[in-house]
Amino acid sequence: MTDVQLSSEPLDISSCIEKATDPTCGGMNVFIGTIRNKTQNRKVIRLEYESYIPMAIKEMHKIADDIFQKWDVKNIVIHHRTGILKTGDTAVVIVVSAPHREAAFEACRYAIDTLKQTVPIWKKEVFEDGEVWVSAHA
Amino acid sequence: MTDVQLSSEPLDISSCIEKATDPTCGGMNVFIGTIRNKTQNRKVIRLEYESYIPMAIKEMHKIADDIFQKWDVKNIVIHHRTGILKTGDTAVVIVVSAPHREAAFEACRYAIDTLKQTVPIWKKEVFEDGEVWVSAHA
Amino acid sequence: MIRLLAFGIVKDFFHGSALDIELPKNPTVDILKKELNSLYPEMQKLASYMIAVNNNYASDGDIIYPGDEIAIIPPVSGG
Amino acid sequence: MIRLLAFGIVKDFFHGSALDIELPKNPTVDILKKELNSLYPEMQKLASYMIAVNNNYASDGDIIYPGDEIAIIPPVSGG
Repeated sequence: MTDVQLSSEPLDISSCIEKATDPTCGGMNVFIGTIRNKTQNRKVIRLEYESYIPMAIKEMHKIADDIFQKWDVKNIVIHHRTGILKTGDTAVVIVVSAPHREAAFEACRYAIDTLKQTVPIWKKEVFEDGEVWVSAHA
Repeated sequence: MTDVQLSSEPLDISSCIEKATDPTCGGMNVFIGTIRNKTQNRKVIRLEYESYIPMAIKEMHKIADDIFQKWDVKNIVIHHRTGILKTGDTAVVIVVSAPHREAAFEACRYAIDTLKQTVPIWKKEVFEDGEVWVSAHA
Repeated sequence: MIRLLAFGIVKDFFHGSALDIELPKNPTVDILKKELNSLYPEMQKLASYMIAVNNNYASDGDIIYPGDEIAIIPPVSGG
Repeated sequence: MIRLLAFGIVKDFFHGSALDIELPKNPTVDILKKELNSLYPEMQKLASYMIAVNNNYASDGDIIYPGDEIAIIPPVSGG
């Protein structure tokens, strides 16, 4: 089962976990990405996430399809937030359930690593004294 | 922060996650171990978990201490269930939060792998036609 | 005339979320990128950028046909 | 007289959760294991087992003193 969502509403971690719960799965791995209060010692006031929605959904499905090819995994949930986020807000939740834990760990790690490389989502960090599109410049 | 518990009551995943939530942490990794409906194609009716409680608590704290030595991790929650569990019940929840996700993933994986090797908890699988203490014999 | 969708920092370069530019008929992605780099020299200061055609990452040699949805994808930073 | 706490499959061997056995004064863990293997040959069919002294895994050469809490730890299977 694959469940992929972009949402401007707060993410519901419990619901993501519930969706991936499966009696054939002994191991579930969850990654939760949260807004930190600091980046390189500058205080973050807020982050603004935007996305190229149809392509982002497509790329997230590609990640899930790749995982099903590579690992014995049963369920993949990827929910990503958009809009204005503050310290402590959850930006992304990824849940992978599998018969055995090794696959769940490896696939979940692959999912977040790949999401950060391929899914068209951008964040702007807003500081007290300026703002920057993350990773835009080398 | 370390929070280690053995519990005969159902584990509360959301509460484990909440305990490890921290504004200095950008990444949180969660492992949830659940009772599968089958082991090597035999249908599991129930599992019975027992523990040598004071030593189990001590060994779980050792795991957390080792993690703090090895990785830049801020919070570790390890809750393990005891008593009679059925298919779909959660046997263990491990949550690790860290400034960066790599440490959270690696430490969480280390925690469950080590727990399965060192923490004095035993499970007996009860099938329709018999029962077995898991891993007792080579 | 080709409509380019802009995201992230590219919206700042374009002063908007879309831009129409003139290109030869059925250009390759490479031709589009060269034109873009010349119109918006800031593009070359990005760590990298990709072109998406119809919601897929495109290669330099891919041809752009009328009606394709074209987007400029600066370095992504989700998560 | 030393009291041994039993867990998991060892409770089945001992027919109970504790066992008192006679051993020379201040024995090593190794001496305890030999006595145990001889009294309960099933112990040798385990994949392995450890002795815990005062809630810590003990080595063969460790000495057991009066009042120590001794537990027999068959292969663990938590998680």
